[in-house]
Amino acid sequence: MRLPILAVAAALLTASAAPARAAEPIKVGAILSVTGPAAFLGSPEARTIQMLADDLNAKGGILGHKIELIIKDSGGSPEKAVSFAKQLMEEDKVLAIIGPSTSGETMQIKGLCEKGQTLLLSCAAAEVIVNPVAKWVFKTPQKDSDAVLKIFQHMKKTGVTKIGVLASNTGFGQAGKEQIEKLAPANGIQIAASETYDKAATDLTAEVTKMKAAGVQAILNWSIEPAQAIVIKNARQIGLKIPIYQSHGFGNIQYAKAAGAAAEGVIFPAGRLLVADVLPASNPQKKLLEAYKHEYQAKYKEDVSTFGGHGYDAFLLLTDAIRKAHSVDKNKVRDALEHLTGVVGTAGIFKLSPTDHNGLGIDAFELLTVKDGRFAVLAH
Amino acid sequence: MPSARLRHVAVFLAVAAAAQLLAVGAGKGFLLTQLTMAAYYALVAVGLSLLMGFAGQISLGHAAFFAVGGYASAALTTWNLASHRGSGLVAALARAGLLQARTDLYGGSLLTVHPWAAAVAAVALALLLAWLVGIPVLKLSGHYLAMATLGVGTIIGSVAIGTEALGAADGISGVPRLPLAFGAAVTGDSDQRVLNYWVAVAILALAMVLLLNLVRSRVGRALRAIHGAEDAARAMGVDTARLKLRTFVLSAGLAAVAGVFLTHFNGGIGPSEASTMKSVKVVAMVAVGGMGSLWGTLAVSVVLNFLSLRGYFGTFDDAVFGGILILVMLFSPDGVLAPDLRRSAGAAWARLRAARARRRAGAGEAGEGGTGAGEAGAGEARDGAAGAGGEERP
Amino acid sequence: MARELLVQYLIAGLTYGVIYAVVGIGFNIIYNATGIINFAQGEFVMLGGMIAVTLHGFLPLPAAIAGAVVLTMAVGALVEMLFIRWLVKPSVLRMIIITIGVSILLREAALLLWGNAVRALPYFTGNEVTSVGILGARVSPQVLWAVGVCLALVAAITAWFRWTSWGRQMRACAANRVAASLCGLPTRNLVTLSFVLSAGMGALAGCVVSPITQTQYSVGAGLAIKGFTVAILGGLGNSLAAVAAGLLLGVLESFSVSLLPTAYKDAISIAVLLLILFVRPTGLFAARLTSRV
Amino acid sequence: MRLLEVQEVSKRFGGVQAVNRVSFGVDEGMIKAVIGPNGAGKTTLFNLVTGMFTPDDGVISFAGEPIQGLPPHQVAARGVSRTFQNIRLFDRMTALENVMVGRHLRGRAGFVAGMLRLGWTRREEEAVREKARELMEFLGIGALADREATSLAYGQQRAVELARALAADPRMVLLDEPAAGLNMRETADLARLIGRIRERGVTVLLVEHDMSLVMEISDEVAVLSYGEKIADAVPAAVQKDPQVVRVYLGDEEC
Repeated sequence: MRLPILAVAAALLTASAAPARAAEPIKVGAILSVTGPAAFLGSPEARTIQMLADDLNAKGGILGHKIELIIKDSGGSPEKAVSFAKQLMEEDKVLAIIGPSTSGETMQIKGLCEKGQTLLLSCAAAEVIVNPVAKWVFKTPQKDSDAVLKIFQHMKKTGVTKIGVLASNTGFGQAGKEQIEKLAPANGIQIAASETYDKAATDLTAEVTKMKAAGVQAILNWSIEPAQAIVIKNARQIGLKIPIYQSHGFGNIQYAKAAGAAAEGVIFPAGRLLVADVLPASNPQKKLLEAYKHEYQAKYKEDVSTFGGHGYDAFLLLTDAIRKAHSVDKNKVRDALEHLTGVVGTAGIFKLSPTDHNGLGIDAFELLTVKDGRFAVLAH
Repeated sequence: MPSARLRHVAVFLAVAAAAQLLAVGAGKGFLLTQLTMAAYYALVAVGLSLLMGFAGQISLGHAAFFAVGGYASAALTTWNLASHRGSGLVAALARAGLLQARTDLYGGSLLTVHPWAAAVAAVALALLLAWLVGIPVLKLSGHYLAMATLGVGTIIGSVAIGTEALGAADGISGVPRLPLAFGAAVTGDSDQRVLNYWVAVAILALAMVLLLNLVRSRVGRALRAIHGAEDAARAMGVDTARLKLRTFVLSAGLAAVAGVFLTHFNGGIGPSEASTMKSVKVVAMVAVGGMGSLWGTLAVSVVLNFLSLRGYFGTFDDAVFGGILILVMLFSPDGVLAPDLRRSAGAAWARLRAARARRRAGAGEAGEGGTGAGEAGAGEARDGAAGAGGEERP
Repeated sequence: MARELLVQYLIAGLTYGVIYAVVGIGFNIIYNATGIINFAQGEFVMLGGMIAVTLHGFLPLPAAIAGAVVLTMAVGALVEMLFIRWLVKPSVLRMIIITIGVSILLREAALLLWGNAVRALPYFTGNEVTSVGILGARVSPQVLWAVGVCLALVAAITAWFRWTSWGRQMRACAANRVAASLCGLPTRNLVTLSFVLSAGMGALAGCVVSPITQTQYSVGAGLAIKGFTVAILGGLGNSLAAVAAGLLLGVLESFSVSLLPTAYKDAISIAVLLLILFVRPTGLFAARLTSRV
Repeated sequence: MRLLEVQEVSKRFGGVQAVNRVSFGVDEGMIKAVIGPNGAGKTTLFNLVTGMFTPDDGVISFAGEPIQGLPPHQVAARGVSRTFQNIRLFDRMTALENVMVGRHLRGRAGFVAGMLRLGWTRREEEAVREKARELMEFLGIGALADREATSLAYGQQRAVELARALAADPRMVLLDEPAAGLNMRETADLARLIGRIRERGVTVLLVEHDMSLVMEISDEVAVLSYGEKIADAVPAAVQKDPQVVRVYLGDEEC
């Protein structure tokens, strides 16, 4: 009795599935640390790509396919990133994975994506992600080394030669510190003191006192946590009046606000997202940056940050590559991605190649400063 | 009665086999990946269950021993000695077969410590550390013990995240496979997924057999005595300090073994494995599984870890653990699979069956039959792999 | 080391130290009344700061702080009534686990409520760059506020226990709960009161340090570990010893930075504390062990 | 031969001198009682002998060897076993398992052997179980073997404690108020039982308040008052000692 009904049901199912196959959604995975210690990164990234995917789907998707976004919250734990990466590749058979947010997690799954031949568009900064180049692994944030060089250029210009380095004990902090130590000698910079602090630090008076004791001409702090604001405050409070440089991790107005008056005059390299309003109209990024900024802030009622921009760029590069490849075949998309040039993103204008899976140069950075509680382009 | 114990292990293996067949049969073989990971984490919990449930000693830093095993093994197997090929020591190690030449992701040539040599060294290191730490720590009790173990965990975690040789915040990646026989290996490669699932299940089953034996032995009895009344146990000639220390070392060793295997399975390890939250989660799983119930701990640990590793709790991962922890501790402090709870569940089942039987037959005779069936039901509940306990705490 | 640097490190250490001390005393107040170590203690500090920042959106600073303290006290009372009050003779292990669970839940609730944004109250006097000179070192006036308020809190709580009737009752309850209840003291309410008090203390401390340290949903756990360490080191239940231990830990951390890589700051300070604990298992300042069981 | 020899032993807690320069001896095969008013230091003396406390001063020797300062399990290993004034049975264990713990010292199986469940450990377990059962039969509680120990009636719990104390075949057993809480019939049974324990070759040292029991079964009685020994002789002599009579009947506050 039951058998015929089942058969009919099955026939109906296959029948209804058949036309749907033509517009089968493109599955895109994302492993982001939406919560946990790196939530500063993952949370805006997740919101941004969700927003972009919704926009795209509302417009009818891409090549007739909708995007099906599967976001996994790793909480910043590498073992979860590994678990999710396998799940997304083997189970959901995604075309690409956006993320992870931190370089530690990215490095844990770099090999997996390479073996599983799945595109990985990391939102983490460390250079080891794309150097050496792995066939399937890309990243969207600017290079640490370029950020460091941009800062060193300014130091040279202002005659700073002896600096103190502070970095948090995160992948971002440590990768930056490594680049600073590597590039300093060639740029005539002497590192008189170098310290790592806990990412959850709430007071760094002792650390900046150590900088003071070392008699440095400037402090360079490399981190992505709230501690960035604390460093500046503590330094000013112990009466240190020397210039303070920050990394591109300072690219969230929250930190400048948190440091209040102490943030005035802080110098840091960043993409142009934060100063979109004041860019000249001729700037090729201006339109995209303003659009992103206004949409994000209207939708989520929070300030846009450069980290969300990394997610933006990852999504943008992926969809551009699909369009260019005119296919959803992963090999074709990968090949197209590897040869994308002139893509205007939030971090800069991407120029990817088989030897450069990041595609951003030092010109992606602008030196910014804090003036009257707002980000401003540093006057040359 | 060894047969009861072995029967439980057999049920466990049968459930594992059924899970595999169901998963693979339904075309969802990928589920085994996270089951494998969950099994290794369960090994940590089972080891802690021995310490907490039987010896009555809390450890709020147990994840650290998992991390010591994982990190030591990862560090040794990724430390490239190729540039030291000329040195006498390296050459001697190579001759002794303790080194392994391989290539990395980009084709570069590596000379690293052989995974098995590293694994043995890693577990030995964890045992040594647990022993050294355990001597002073286990002299403390109550809140002081909790603080000391928390402190030890924090120190190890902070060394993991602060040491560049251990990859600092990034942890270590690129850990090679741990070769077994006939080309098989402990690895995350999907073509060896089923095999790795069984490796994890086998290790867990072996650990369970050993621990169940131990719990029923002279030593296990003495441990339970320590839990019950330490001064009386000492008066009976039980060297409580020594037993506690050995139990601590044993449970740390199990955690380290899990760390070694999972690190090879994942191909890397990160500092989150040594975090306090991780240790707290292990304690949570032991508590929820029922203090002194090895099977309960195993079941709860596999299920919760599996769900967590699949991202089932989304951004509420920690909240779910916190909630479960409180609910269980408030309403069933002996764990959700505690014997009395199981007994009452069995009794409820029996009543239900009896009532149904009575309704169906409408005679007093059927009522009796129903009770009999109910008892069988309770027996089933006891023997089911998930709920099987009772054995270790008669 | 130059004198001003020495003073600078010392003051930095005292700043950490008073916060640890306040959290440590919070542990002690509850421990004395109940024998429970409340791992959610750090969350009270977090809640104080977060609520005050929110209230400051539409209230003047003193009112916002007062409101935050009162609301956090209410949370403390709620925690006690929901999770502690009705348990009969819970084991140490069970209470450790329950309070850890409470701590996780409070943290996650704060995440839902406020998100992961970092907040801070404005400086009570001056702003982020104001500093005053002390013996050649420069210090933010907020540090003086924090140290001052925390020390005043310690003094007030000590006086309260010694000279008020409620305080004496709580000490009686701590010394012998059964005897206290036999004498007709409302031990149950005294336990609630202990949670309210320590929540209020934590909240106030959270408010005064928030301009310096900033506050975020997740800061509680770290503070709880430090506060717990301090309470244990002083000898559980001994509040003045907790203050001494807190200051010691703070200064230890601060000076360890001057000599050693800061990456291991926590590891070093905790290792030193553990060593002390191994040598003196009942705490650094424990009075001769009496027959109190 | 003196089996236990306590010489000039003192112990102080804070401001209280719990035991002050006490000396006494117990001969092998003897039943000796220690009596005295509450707070006289009897239980402290027991705890000193069994290694629970370390004496501030003095020497305690057992079978000719000094044992003061040894941890309790080592004292137990030399053949000294005990019961507790407030019953200290292991909860969540059956009566039989409690008694089996008492035989811990006679077993060898350690962690590795226990985990591997080697053949000889199974035989050892069987022997321990047999011995425990036999002892429980001897004490008339054989039927209670599989009941949870802490759920038993008070008198039965005392009996389980006694069985546990005897399980390791000690040379001497210290009984801390064995008759406390027993009714008259049970006390009479206990008296016979202690006699039979002695017949098994076990020396008995007991602290007891029940004077009739003490006087009936003891070979010697030592009397403590405020931490000091005031008498030590055969029961008849102690009963007549004026100092003892004063301590018990005279100017007491209680």
